[in-house]
Amino acid sequence: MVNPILLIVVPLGLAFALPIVNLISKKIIKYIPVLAFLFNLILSLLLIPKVLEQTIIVKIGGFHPPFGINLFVGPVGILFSTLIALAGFLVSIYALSYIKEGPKEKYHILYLLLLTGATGVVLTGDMFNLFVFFEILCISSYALVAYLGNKAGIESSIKYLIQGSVGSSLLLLGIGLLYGQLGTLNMADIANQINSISSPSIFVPMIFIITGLGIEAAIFPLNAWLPDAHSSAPSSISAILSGIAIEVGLYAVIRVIFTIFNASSFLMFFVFLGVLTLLIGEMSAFSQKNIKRMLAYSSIGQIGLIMFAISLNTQLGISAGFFQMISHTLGKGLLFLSVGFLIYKTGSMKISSFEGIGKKMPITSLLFTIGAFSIVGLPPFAGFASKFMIIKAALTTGQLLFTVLIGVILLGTVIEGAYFFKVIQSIYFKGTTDIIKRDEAPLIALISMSIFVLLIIFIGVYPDFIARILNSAASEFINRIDYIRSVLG
Amino acid sequence: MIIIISLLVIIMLTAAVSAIFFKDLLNAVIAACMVSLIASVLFYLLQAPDVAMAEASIGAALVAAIFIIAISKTKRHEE
Amino acid sequence: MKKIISLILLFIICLGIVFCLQDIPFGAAKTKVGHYYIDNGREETGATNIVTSVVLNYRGFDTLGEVTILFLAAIGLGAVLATLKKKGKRQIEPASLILKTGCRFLFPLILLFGAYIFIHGHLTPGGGFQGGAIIASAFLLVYLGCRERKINEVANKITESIAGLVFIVMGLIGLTVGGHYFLSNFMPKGEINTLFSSGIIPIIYIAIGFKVGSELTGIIDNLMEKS
Amino acid sequence: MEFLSNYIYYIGAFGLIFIGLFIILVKHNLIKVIIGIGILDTGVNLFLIAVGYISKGTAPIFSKAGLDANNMVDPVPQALVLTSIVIGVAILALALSLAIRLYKHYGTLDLRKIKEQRW
Repeated sequence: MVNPILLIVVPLGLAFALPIVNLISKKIIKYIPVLAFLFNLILSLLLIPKVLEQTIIVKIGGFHPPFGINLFVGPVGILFSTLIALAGFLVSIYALSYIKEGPKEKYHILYLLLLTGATGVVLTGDMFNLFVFFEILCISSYALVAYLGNKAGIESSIKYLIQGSVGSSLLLLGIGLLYGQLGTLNMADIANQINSISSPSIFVPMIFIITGLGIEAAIFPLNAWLPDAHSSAPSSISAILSGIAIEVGLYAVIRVIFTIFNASSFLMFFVFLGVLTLLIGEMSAFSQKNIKRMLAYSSIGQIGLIMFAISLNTQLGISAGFFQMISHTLGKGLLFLSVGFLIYKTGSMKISSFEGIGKKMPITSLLFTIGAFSIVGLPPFAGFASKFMIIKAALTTGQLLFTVLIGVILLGTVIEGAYFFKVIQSIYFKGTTDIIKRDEAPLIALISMSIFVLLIIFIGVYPDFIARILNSAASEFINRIDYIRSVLG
Repeated sequence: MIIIISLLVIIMLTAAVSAIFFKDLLNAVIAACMVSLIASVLFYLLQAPDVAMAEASIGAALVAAIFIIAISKTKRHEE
Repeated sequence: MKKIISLILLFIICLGIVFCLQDIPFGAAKTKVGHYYIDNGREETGATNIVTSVVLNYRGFDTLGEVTILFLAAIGLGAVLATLKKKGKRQIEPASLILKTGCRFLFPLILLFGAYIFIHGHLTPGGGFQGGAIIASAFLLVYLGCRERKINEVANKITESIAGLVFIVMGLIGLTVGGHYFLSNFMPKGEINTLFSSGIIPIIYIAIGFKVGSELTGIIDNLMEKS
Repeated sequence: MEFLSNYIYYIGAFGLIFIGLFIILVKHNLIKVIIGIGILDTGVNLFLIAVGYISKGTAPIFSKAGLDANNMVDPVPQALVLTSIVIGVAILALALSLAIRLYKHYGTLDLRKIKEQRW
């Protein structure tokens, strides 16, 4: 009996059980997230072939949609849940050796719930349920950003909390306006009836919902919280926030635009917003002296790139966007994880303090370099394949505008290359030339990071391996009629 | 009936506005709790007794307690 | 300057809402989903309080998320305050006899009222959240009145975890027996409008009552003692 | 009078939303900002309940015989608001604990003076 509901319920149950486990033994709690996400990973991989044949609709409580809540496990949902489980599994292995201070059992509970919330957001088929899982995602990130308890962490957490809670209030207001007009909360049912009401009065709830979700997705004017929050969280959490949380936010935004509101005219605006987000992110990253802030701004740039690809509104464009999300999760996850130990050993986040660390920690530095190459888009890593696919998608549309914008995106990539090269230069080619005693990161962390590297290279060399699921995911967004029909029957 | 409701709404909005202007945070918290309390009366008038109970017990009572604890741990006056 | 810009921004938002509100007349007939719940709620779930049947049965998954959020807040608050350096022990003035006796008298009564509220959640207004909040306010009274008393943190944590697990296990039992749906109401519905009716609803609401009560108590305890 | 009976709840709800957003945008004191978040939440909740109301309706509880099912208010917004209230209290509690920590670090709650990171 393989039921997709277990993807959400098992981590949730383990999180509820963790306080009791902590009373029994303090040593085993850190292995529970590993187990939970190993389970999720296996379950997701088992579900992929089934889902590619036919989407699974899980009716919770046995009530038919729109009267009960349903989970919609389509190609997109299973793609994201696999990605979340994979990143969660690897990062929780890394955290075995990384998290040594603070209230550890609380860290593990919050970590489990953060990823449970993310899984819930990508699988749910109900608007209010989306809001609830979104809140789980947001509140656990607020708490985790403040986990270290230093000045910067508390301050960025407050900043994030204020903006995030305004966003969630706007989201709820939008859902309320939508419910008042249509009388239903099921996404498919809303999508089915959306054409029956006049466009001006649908525009207001749409703006509220997109603004609310966009704060988590860090779309350009709404991303003031991101660099602080991502740079002051523990590095394992930064990897999850950059690799999973903002992409889940972006997923929610595009789900709302494509499936629910069918606002393809709105996408033109999103193309420009995406390019603007890209440029601003990359340019701010270039001027940073703090390595984690630099990586955080680079995430903003990547989100802009993904937005651009998806807003092309073609089969190839959307699948390229999803591909870029996968390569960003792997690449940025690897970068943050390796930087975590670089910072731990040097005791500083300044890029200048990394001079000569390439000799002290050769393996970790090599892993960082591979991650940077993948994000910049050098072959044979995953970033190259995904960026190449985006450029191909933009060129096949044949519109002059997109061709021009590709030039802008390449400019962004050049800036990206410049600042990553600056860091790599100071790691390898600066500092003393004496032979220093090696002081590597713990073995278990190196193993988890190496798996990231293997995946990056594997996907970079064989992009066809995931082509099928990317294609079905793109068609799920394009054929919204199929979505409605498969839910409402 | 409508006059009573209008009066309640006016008092509620006045309390909310006065929460902006009080320099003493304790007063501002009391004003915010008055907003919650009147909102719970309005919920009851809108035929939502479940929500009215939740708002009165959670929104007005416990939130006030948490706020007052927090103010006692920090500073009472806004500068 | 900032005030003027924010006022202009807010007026634009309000204008948009007012525009939208023309399509949502106040007091108009209810919508199809709500109508379905009122018409079929009693037969399908066995609860006379339709709000309860929506909260725990039709939209039970939301409630699971909601309980999780409160749990999350309690844990997150603990994590935020845990690394705080404590300033020695605070001097606690012993409370006067009248206050102590009053607390002792009121405490069980408030607990009983909270329990009444969540046990009768499927029949009358109220339920786990309201009852749990009332229970937490009883503990708040103890904190304020008899200040030298402390709650047992371990017992609080165990109650919280077990109550959460009961919710999940009830859902998983529904997955294995009955209709093979998570959180399906697999128990006999009983006679409508009696205490022992409507299947899993009272059990889950009792679990929620305990969970909310212990979580809110934990929040208050953390705020009072740890900082 | 008719205008009042049609719109008074909406006026209340959006008044609260307006005031809440105004406090969040303009005020510098952190506790005030958190109060603003609370008021904003209350406003959204009031709006949701007002959406579900029908004129001269009764509460959706079959507490005694002879209640007309056609004359009951919509139970769905009430269920949503129950959830929303609890989420609101969770956010407020977390925000206040952060405020206590912030005060311990900086000795002030004025957001203008807290500039470790760039705001």
